[in-house]
Amino acid sequence: MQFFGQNLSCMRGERLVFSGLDFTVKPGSVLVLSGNNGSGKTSLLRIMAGLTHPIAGELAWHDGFVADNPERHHKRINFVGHLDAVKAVLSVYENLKIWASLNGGTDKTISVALKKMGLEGLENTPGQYLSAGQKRRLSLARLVACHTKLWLLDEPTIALDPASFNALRDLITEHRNSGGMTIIASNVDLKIRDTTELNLHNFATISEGIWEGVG
Amino acid sequence: MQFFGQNLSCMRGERLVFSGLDFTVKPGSVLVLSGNNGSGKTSLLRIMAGLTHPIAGELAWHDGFVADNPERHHKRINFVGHLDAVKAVLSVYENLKIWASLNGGTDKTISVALKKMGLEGLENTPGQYLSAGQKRRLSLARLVACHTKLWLLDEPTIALDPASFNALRDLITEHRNSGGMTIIASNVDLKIRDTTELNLHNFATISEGIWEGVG
Amino acid sequence: MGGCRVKTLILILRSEIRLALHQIGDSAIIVLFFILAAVLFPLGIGPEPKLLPLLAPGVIWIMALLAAMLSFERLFTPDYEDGSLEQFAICPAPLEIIALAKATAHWLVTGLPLIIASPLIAMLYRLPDSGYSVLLTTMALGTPAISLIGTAGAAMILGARRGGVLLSLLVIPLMLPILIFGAAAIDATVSGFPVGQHLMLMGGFLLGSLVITPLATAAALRQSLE
Amino acid sequence: MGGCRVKTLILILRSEIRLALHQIGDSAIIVLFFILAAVLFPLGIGPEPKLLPLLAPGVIWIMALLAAMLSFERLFTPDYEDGSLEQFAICPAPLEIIALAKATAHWLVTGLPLIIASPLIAMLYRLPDSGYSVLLTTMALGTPAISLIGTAGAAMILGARRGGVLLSLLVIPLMLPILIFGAAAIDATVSGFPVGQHLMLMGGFLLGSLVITPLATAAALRQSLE
Amino acid sequence: MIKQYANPARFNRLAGTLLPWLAWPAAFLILIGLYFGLFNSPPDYQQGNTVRIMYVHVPSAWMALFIYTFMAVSSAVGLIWKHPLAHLSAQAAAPIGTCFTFICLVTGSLWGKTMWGTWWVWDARLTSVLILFFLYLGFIALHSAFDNPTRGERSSAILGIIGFINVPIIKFSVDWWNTLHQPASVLKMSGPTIHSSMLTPLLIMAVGFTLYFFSLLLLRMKTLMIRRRARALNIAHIHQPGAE
Ligand code: HEM
Ligand SMILES: Nc1ncnc2c1ncn2[C@@H]1O[C@H](COP(=O)(O)OP(=O)(O)OP(=O)(O)O)[C@@H](O)[C@H]1O
Ligand SMILES: Nc1ncnc2c1ncn2[C@@H]1O[C@H](COP(=O)(O)OP(=O)(O)OP(=O)(O)O)[C@@H](O)[C@H]1O
Ligand SMILES: [Mg+2]
Ligand SMILES: [Mg+2]
Repeated sequence: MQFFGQNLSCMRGERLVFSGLDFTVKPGSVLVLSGNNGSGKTSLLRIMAGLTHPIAGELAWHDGFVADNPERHHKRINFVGHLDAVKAVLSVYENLKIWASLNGGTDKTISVALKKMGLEGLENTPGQYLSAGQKRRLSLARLVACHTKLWLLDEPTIALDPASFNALRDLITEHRNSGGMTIIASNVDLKIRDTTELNLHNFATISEGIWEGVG
Repeated sequence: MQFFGQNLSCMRGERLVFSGLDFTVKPGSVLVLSGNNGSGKTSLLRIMAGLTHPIAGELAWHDGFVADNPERHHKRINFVGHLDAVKAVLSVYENLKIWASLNGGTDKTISVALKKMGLEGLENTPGQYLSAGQKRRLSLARLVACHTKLWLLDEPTIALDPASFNALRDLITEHRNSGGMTIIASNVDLKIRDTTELNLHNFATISEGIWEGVG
Repeated sequence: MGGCRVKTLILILRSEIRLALHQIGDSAIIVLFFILAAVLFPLGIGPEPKLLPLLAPGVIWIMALLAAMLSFERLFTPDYEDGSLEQFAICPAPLEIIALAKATAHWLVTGLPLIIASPLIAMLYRLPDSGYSVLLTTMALGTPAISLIGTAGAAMILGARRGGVLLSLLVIPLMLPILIFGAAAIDATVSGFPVGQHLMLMGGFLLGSLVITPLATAAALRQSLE
Repeated sequence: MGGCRVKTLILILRSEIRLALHQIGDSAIIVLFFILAAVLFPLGIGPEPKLLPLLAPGVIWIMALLAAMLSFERLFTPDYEDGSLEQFAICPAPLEIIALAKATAHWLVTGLPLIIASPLIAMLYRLPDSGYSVLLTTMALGTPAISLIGTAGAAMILGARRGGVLLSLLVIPLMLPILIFGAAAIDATVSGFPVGQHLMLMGGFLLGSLVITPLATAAALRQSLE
Repeated sequence: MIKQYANPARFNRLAGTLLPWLAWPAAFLILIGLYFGLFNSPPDYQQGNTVRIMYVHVPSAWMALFIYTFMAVSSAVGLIWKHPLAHLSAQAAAPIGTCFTFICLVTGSLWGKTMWGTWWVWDARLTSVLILFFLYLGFIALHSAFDNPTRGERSSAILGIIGFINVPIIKFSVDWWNTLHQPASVLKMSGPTIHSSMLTPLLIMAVGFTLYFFSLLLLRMKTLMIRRRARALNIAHIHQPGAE
């Protein structure tokens, strides 16, 4: 089992952000995407999630291309982006329940998730009453509530206090120990051992994009 | 010249978040607000900016209460919150220009600001093409574009890459050296020397609020 | 596979309806708006008792359209802005199902109350008794189509940030047939003409939108996340 | 001090207009709805040539009012959601000025196109020639008041779950006098009666809203940030 | 003094004590008023027995205006002094005012059908009362449209204050415009111009309605306060800091 990308190129707006990028993640490994602001970490992560499409290159699992079977890919991933997907009127429990039930989570995994992210006691609190860090924790709780092979995390530590930061680190360690894969875009050092780094800076291209040479 | 608060209490929804809080900032000092997620850092910062009102207590400058002359207070502060106030269709330059011209900034301070936050070359890029960190830098550029006495920063390092992180630190150091005051709510260690810490945990209260004893 | 999709549909529908129930007052607001807007005509035109019944079909249909238009804006924007849309896009259920669930929920919250309120307005305008059954039938055929088309439009508006503002101009013209046939059918029945053809056209239109719009909506949603 | 405020007003106005020009499609929707709804109306009634001129004043005013409703929702929400509103609230210029600038920009982008489109609809409805000048005068007096009141309403619903429909429910009752006098003035002039009193009432209403609504808008904006 | 009773718990107790002293007299006065109005007062020389609608129509019209005024004042107090009880009283009064306005509209229509031969005319008085009705509904709708109760009450308070403009318009519409509706004969500067055999039951009804309003108001405020407390208790534990 492995997840890899070959010769990926990404275009945002009219600009070529990176090109010729390859990567591979194996069970138990943690891949950290680094690079300056604007180097394309978020873009790459969204490509991996299947939200955006690369203008060139392919994403694949050991058993086939993502493009050929996007539903299978979606069953295997969990994505925590900048936005928390927390509904103001629904309670913490109800919020988690929506995503868990769509992705095959159960009541049991939900309660484990709430516990691991320190949200017990807040189950019945409406989303609107949460602080920035509490929302983020709820968003991270999805990782536990619906179990998947591959986690895609975009700056997951934003707004977390030190205790939750450690909780997240433990979560990732546990995930990798059970053979899960993790890809993290972060500017903050997560203090996880044995990570592979992918510096997007190395794939940056200065290009005028497809309109090059026109006019 | 100093800015201080006395006996501040804050209520969010129906809950008393903190009470009896005092603080003082003097020229050249940096006050760091710390505390767990949900302890009220953001709430306190918004009170200081005059966006929210405390249910008890007073904010004041050496020369009078904030409540008596809010416009003077607004002339003295700069607030960078969670939201970046970046308009998708306006260019980086135009975005900065709006806030600068409303707060007495000039074309010159704008270009200095863009330079300090590493945004040169992006002047004509529309806001929608910016990455998370670039948006944040644009939002921080306001600090330089319009010069004020007091900076209020809510988790300013979110999404910044190491280079910008350093740029921000230099900015704050420069600001304090020229007699400015800074108040920062952050869960991340900013590595600035000689800061005063205010842990909101110490002012936490469990209270039923005003409806106690009804029914 | 099919069974699994129906399950997803029901899941999302349930969560949408739960959200709507938290906001049950919203349906009441739509009905109130509908009535308020209908009251405008006698105010503007002068309440000539002979004129009002003539206006009834047109007014009811325009107001239903407008009430719906006003509610589409909020259909996907909250999901888009809070990140729920991303999560929908990467959950194993296809976006088409989610689009269909959204349209159904919208119809339950907006279309159904409009249908229920329409006889009231017809009464205010003194629509002849013979018109009521056709009024209800056309509303029942027309409002789901409005919800479906509007859902597609709402999804396109999300992507419009990327430059395609004009797309949203398409929605109104697309709904035009509903309005024309809906009003014409009521008119016809009141004047004693047969309405079968009108109703069949409306039914066909509804079926057509049921097939096409979920695809269009899903495509637009996907596009909005790129 | 005063000069400084005028400068602020102009500054914000300029940036608002620049933003509006980037999103010119939004005003197009409003004018399109105005025209479509007005065109559609005769379809619902059957185009009896005698009836149409009678309806003209009322229909023009009602459709203008309703079309404006489509535009208020987006007046402050983007600023609210991207944090610009916070920045406006803490910049040294008072929020009242910002409210006024927003209303002015809204009028330029929405009210003005509606005024320009109104003779077109009057022509469709065969409004007698004598009515046009009064039509334009009432539109010129009424649309700014609509913009002002709508701005206040838009500020009140920031953060509410239901946008446009709720907003309309709040502001239409407050705008009814405009509709009533606007339509009555055109009616009167076509029938050969004097219209001075109607126009004066409309002018008074405009002045009143010019004084009150910026205060209300600013208050509502301030508390939306709490 | 005001501060003292504006404490929710104390106010709650006070309301409990006051309630029976308001509710019973209200019921009593309304019964008496109805008896006098319906059986023991002269028929009008013009209108005959239909005039008896007046004993419900007029007091409910007054209440509609009075309650809106009450709401606007409460809203202003709430916004200026930020006292939650003021907002609460506006919130509690709104549905009651809506009902009285509705009764005024319905009885007016019934009366209009017999007197003017039509349920409804678009004259200034009638239209402005209809606007009042929509303003009440708008107030309630706005209040409940927010997830955050504080936002809801402040926003609707602003609407309540703006909408107050309509109250004098209703009151003086009969003088300012040529309307079909009857001008004031009781509440006017020069004193009432109505015979005492009609005036007395009218006033009894008016006092009865007022007391009825205040008892309902207190009752609703008590309920709302308890609901608020339940919510407050529900979220009081949010502060239990999470992951440590
Ligand atoms: C739906 C229709 C009607 C509405 C909305 C309405 C509304 C009102 C209102 C708001 C008042 C209180 C005015 C004040 O305090 O000065 C009032 C009073 C009154 N109305 Fe009506 N009314 C309606 C129909 C009628 C009709 C048909 C009649 C009888 C012909 C009538 C007779 C009166 C009388 C006698 C008063 C008392 C005036 C006074 O003595 O102060 N109303 N109405
Ligand atoms: N809009 C709101 N309505 C009601 N309560 C709120 C609201 N926002 C926050 N709260 C509550 O107020 C408390 C303080 O929130 P605040 O956002 O100030 O915390 P914080 O210290 O900034 O936390 P974080 O580190 O997560 O950003 C939290 O417990 C939260 O539940
Ligand atoms: N919606 C968009 N449209 C067009 N271009 C975009 C868009 N979003 C980002 N870009 C551009 O693509 C590049 C990569 O952006 P991306 O968000 O992937 O960077 P990032 O590495 O995540 O940066 P950060 O550390 O700031 O989050 C940036 O240079 C940015 O200007
Ligand atoms: Mg990023
Ligand atoms: Mg915070």
